[in-house]
Amino acid sequence: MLFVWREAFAGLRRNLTMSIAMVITTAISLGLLGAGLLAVRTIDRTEDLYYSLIAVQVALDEPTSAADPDCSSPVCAGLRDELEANPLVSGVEYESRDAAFERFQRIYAGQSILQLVRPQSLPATLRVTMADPLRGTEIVEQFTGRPGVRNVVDQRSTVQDLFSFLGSVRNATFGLAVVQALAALLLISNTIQLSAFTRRTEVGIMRLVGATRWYTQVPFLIEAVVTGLVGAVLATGGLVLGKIFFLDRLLSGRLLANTIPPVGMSDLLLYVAPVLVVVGAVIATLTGYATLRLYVRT
Amino acid sequence: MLFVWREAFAGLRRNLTMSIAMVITTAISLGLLGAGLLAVRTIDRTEDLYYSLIAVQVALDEPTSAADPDCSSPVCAGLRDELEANPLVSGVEYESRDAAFERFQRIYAGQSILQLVRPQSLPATLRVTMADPLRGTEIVEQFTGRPGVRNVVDQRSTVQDLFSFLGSVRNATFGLAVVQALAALLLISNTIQLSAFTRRTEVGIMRLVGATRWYTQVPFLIEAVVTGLVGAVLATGGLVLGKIFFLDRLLSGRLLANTIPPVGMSDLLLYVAPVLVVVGAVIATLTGYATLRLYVRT
Amino acid sequence: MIRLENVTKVYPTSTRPALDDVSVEVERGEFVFLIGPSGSGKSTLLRLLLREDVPNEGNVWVANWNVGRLASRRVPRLRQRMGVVFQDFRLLPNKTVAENVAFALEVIGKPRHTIRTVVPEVLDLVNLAGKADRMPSELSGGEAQRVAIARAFVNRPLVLLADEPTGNLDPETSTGIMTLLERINRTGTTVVMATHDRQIVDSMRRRVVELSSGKLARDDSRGVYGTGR
Amino acid sequence: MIRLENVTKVYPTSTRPALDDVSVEVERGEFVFLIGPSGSGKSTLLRLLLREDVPNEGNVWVANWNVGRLASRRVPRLRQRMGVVFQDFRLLPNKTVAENVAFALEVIGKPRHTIRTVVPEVLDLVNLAGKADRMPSELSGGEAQRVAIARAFVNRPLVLLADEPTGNLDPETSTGIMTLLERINRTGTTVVMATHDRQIVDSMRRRVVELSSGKLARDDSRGVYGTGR
Ligand SMILES: Nc1ncnc2c1ncn2[C@@H]1O[C@H](COP(=O)(O)OP(=O)(O)OP(=O)(O)O)[C@@H](O)[C@H]1O
Ligand SMILES: Nc1ncnc2c1ncn2[C@@H]1O[C@H](COP(=O)(O)OP(=O)(O)OP(=O)(O)O)[C@@H](O)[C@H]1O
Ligand SMILES: [Mg+2]
Ligand SMILES: [Mg+2]
Repeated sequence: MLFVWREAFAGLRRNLTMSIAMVITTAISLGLLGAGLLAVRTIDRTEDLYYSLIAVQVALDEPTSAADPDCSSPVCAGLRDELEANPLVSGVEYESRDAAFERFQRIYAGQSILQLVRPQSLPATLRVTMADPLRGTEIVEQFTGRPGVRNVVDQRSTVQDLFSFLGSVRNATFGLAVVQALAALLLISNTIQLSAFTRRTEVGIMRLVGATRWYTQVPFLIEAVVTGLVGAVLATGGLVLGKIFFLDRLLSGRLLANTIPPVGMSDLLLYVAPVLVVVGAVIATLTGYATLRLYVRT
Repeated sequence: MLFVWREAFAGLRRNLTMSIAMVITTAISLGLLGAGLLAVRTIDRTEDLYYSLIAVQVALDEPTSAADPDCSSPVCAGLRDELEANPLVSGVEYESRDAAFERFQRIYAGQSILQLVRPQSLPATLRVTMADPLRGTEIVEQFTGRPGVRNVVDQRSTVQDLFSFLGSVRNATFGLAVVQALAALLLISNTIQLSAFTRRTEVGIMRLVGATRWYTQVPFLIEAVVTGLVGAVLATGGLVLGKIFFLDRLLSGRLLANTIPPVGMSDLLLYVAPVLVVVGAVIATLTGYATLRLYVRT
Repeated sequence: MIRLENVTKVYPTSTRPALDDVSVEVERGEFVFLIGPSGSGKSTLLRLLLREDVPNEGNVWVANWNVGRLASRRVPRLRQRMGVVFQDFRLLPNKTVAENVAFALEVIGKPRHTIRTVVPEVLDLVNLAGKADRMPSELSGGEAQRVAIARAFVNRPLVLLADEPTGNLDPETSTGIMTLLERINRTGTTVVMATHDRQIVDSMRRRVVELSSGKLARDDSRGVYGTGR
Repeated sequence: MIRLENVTKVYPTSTRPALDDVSVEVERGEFVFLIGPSGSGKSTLLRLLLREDVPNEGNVWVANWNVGRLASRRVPRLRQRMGVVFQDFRLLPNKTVAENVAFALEVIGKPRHTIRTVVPEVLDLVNLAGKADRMPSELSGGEAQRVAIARAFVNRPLVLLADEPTGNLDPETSTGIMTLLERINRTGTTVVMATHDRQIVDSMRRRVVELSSGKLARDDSRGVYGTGR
C-alpha cells in the first residue's frame, strides 16, 4: 500500500509542470461548470424574486385614481372584491396614486426620468398576486375595458428579457465548460497514458518480476483522482475570487443593480462546491480507469 | 530538413490526445484573449457612439418650452448664442417640446413608461455638443439657474454605468485568459519536455552517433509552433461561433439592445484573428525555445 | 518441473519459426545449459517459460501451471515463483541496486524487516555489498548483471532462468557467477541457463540442450559445448 | 590517432577512480584489445574517447581534437568521424534495422541515393540482409549487436570503438564479427575493442591493453588474454 501512494506522488512530482497544467485545466473546466451552475441558481432565484413580485397590475382610470386613497369607492371596491373571489388570484393590494409616486421616486432616485413624471400622471393600481403566475393573461382579458379600469398589464412578459439574458449567460458558460472539460478529460487521460508510457519499461520489468496489474496501475489512478480533487478545490477558490472581485461589482453596478439578486457565498460553498468536488473526483476516476483499461496494455 | 518535419509531425501524432488537449487549451486561452480584445473594441465603439451622442442638455423652463418651436424667443436665442460662442462647445442644437416627445415615443416604443409621459411634461432643450466631452461640468455650472433654464444635465455620467459594466466583462475575460494562458504555456512547455523525455534515449543515441543539438531539437520547436497556430485558428473559429450564437443574440436581446453596438464580423476577422495568430505563434515559439534551453539537456 | 510438448513459436513479422516443434523435459533440481548459435531461439524458449509470450502450438508446463493457457490474472503468481536474469539486465532505472533487489520481495508481500536483512546478504553473495546505493546507470555492465542475478535469486524461486548471465563478464567474475548458480542449484532450485560460453559449459559438464534454427538439435545429460571452432 | 595523457576519471558517486592516471597512445590503423575484469574501467575509457564524459585530469586526444576540452557544439563533428558499438547496442527503438544504419549517414548529410545503395551493402556484410525491415525489439541479442556494428561502420569512421561486440554472440558468429572488424581495420580504420573473450584475443595476437581497477596493468604489442583461469 505504501508503495502505491509513494509511486502516485512520485508520478505527480516527476512531472510537475504537467501536473500543474492538468490541475489548472481541470480547475478552469470545473470553475466554468460552477459558474454555469451559479447562473442556473441565479435564474431560479431571480424567478423566485420576480414571481413573488410579479403581479398583474390593474391601473384605475383618472377619476378613481384622483379621488380614492384607500379603495373605498364602489368602483374600486367592486373590482377588488371580484378579483379576490377569483380562484387564479392569491392576493390583491391597493396602491394609491400617492403611494405609486413615492415608489416611483424610490426606484428611480437620482435618475433624470424622475423629472418627467408628476403624481398626476400616475394611476392608482390594484396589484394582483397570482396563485399561478403563468396565467396572468386570463386576468388581463377578463378585466381590460371594465368600468373604472384604465388598462391591465401582466408584468411577467417584461421580465422575460432578463431571463433570456441570464439564460444566454448560462448557456455560454456551460458551452465553454464542456469544451474545457473535453480538454481536461483529454489531459487527464493523456497524463495517465504518458505516465504509463514513460514508465512502460519500468512497469514491464515489474510485471516480469511478478507484480500484479493492480499493483502497477493503482498509482496512475490515484494521480488522476488527486488531480480531480485539487482541481475542484482550486475551481471553488477561483469562483470565490470571481464572486468577490467581479460578480459582486457587476451586480451592484448600476446597470444591473436591483434587477438580478446578488449571488450568495452560501450558494457557492454549499451548493456549487460539493458538486464540483464530486464531479471532479468521479470524472477523473472514470477517465483514469477507462484510460488504463483501453490504452495501457502492460 | 525532411527529417525534421517528419519527426515533428510524428511527435504530434505519436501523442494525439496530448496534442489535442494542448491545442484545445491554447485555443481556449487565445479565445478568451480574443473575447477580451473584442470587449475592448466594443468599449471603444460604445464610447465613440456615445461621445458623439453625449451632450450637455440645457432644459428650458415651462414658459419657453411651451411657446418656442424654433428657439426664436430672445431668452432661447440668447442662451444659444452664448453657448455657441463658448470655446468648450462645438455645436448647439435646439429640440422643441414636440420634437422631444417624438424622440421619446421612438425610444420607448412599446414600453409601459410611455403611458406615463405626456408632451406637457417634457421640456424643450438645447443639446450642446462639447469640443471636449470631459469638461461638460463647466457648462453645467455656468448655465444652471440662468433665466429660462429649468436645469442642466451632463449626460456623460449616466453612460458611465454602461462602461463600468463593459469594463467588468473585459477584466473578467482577460483574467480568465491569463489563467488559461498559464495553463497553455505550461502545457506547451510540458509537452515539449515530455516529447524530449520520452525520446531522451533516442535523442541521446542520435547525439552519440553525431547528430547536432539543432538537428534533434528543432522537431520539438515545430511541434510547439504548430500547436500555437492551430490553437489560434480554432480560437478564431470559436469566437465566430460565439459571436453568431451567443453575442449576437445577447446584444439584440431587449435588455441590452440599442445600448451596446453589435460586434462586427470584420472586427473579429481583421482585428482580433491576426493578433491571436501572432500571439499564438510567438508565445509557442518562445515557450518552446525556453523549455529546450532550460530543461532539455540532451 | 518444466515440460515443453511440441512447442512451436512463430513471430508475426517473421516467416521462419523461432521455435519449431520442440519437446524437452527438465526435472526438479536439474541444471541445464541451453546453447545454440545467435538467433536459434534460446531467448524465445525462456520467454515462453516466463509467459512473456505464448506458443503458437504445443504446451508449456512449469510446475503445475500450463503456462501458455494461464489466465492473465494468474500470471503474477507464476512469475513470483520464478527468477529471471535477462540478457539486457532489465533493472528498474529509478531504483537503487538495493531497491531493485528488494522489489522482487515487495512484490510477493514480504514484510519490511525481512527485506532489510535478506537484501544485504544477497548483495554480499554477488560481491556488490559496497554498491547497494548506486543507480543502475552508475554500474559497469558486469555489475549490472550481478544485480540482476541477485534479484532473480533473492526470493528463492522454484526455477531460475538465466539468459547469458556471463555474457558481459570477465572469466574470473564468470567463474564466481557460475559458482553462485551452482550453489543456488544445490538448494533445490531448477536452473536453465542460455549461454555462448564454451569454457563454462565444457568445465561444468551438466546437461546440455542445443537449439539450431529453432529445432532441438541435441540433448546430452553431461554434454560439452560442441565441436565447432 | 588516439592519445591519453595521465587521464584520471572519478565518478561523482564513487570514491575509487574508474580510471587512474592512464597514459596510452594508439597509432593510426592499429587494432587494440582493451581487456580487464568487470568494473576495471574499459567502458569508461571508451566513453571518454567519445566525449560521453570528460576526464577529471589529463588530456584525451583523438585525431587533432582535444576531446576533453572540445566546445559542445564541436562534439557532433568529432562523433561523426567515429563509429561506436555499445555494450547495450543503443539502437533507435522506433526505427527499423535499415533506418538505424541509415541514420548514421543522414546525420553527416549524405544524399538519399548514396544511403539507398550503401545501407543494403553493409547489412549484407553483417549477414542481416533479410532483416532490414525488422524493428530492434524483434531481433535476437546477437542480431541487434550486428546491427550496431553495421551502424558504427557504415560511414567509414576514422576510429571504431567496440565495447564487447561479441558478448552476446555464439562462437561462430563471433568469428564472423572478428573477421569483419579485421577487414574494417585493414581499410585504415583504427579499432579499439573492449572484450572478455579469451579465445578471440588469444587467436588474433594483436596489441593488448589491460586495465585493472582503473590502472594500466599491461600493454603488449602482440598479447594474449592472460594467465588466469
Ligand atoms: N519480437 C520478435 N519479433 C519477430 N522476430 C523475433 C522477435 N524476437 C526474436 N525474433 C526472431 O526469432 C529468432 C530467435 O530469436 P531469439 O531471441 O530467441 O534468439 P537467441 O537464440 O536468443 O539469439 P541470441 O543468442 O542472439 O540472443 C531470431 O531469428 C529473431 O530474429
Ligand atoms: N555513471 C557512473 N557513476 C558512478 N560510477 C560508475 C558509473 N559508471 C561506471 N561506474 C563505476 O566505474 C567503474 C568502471 O566502470 P566501467 O563501466 O568502465 O567498467 P568496465 O570495465 O566496462 O566493466 P564491465 O566489463 O563490467 O563492463 C565501476 O566500478 C563502476 O561501478
Ligand atoms: Mg537471446
Ligand atoms: Mg563495460
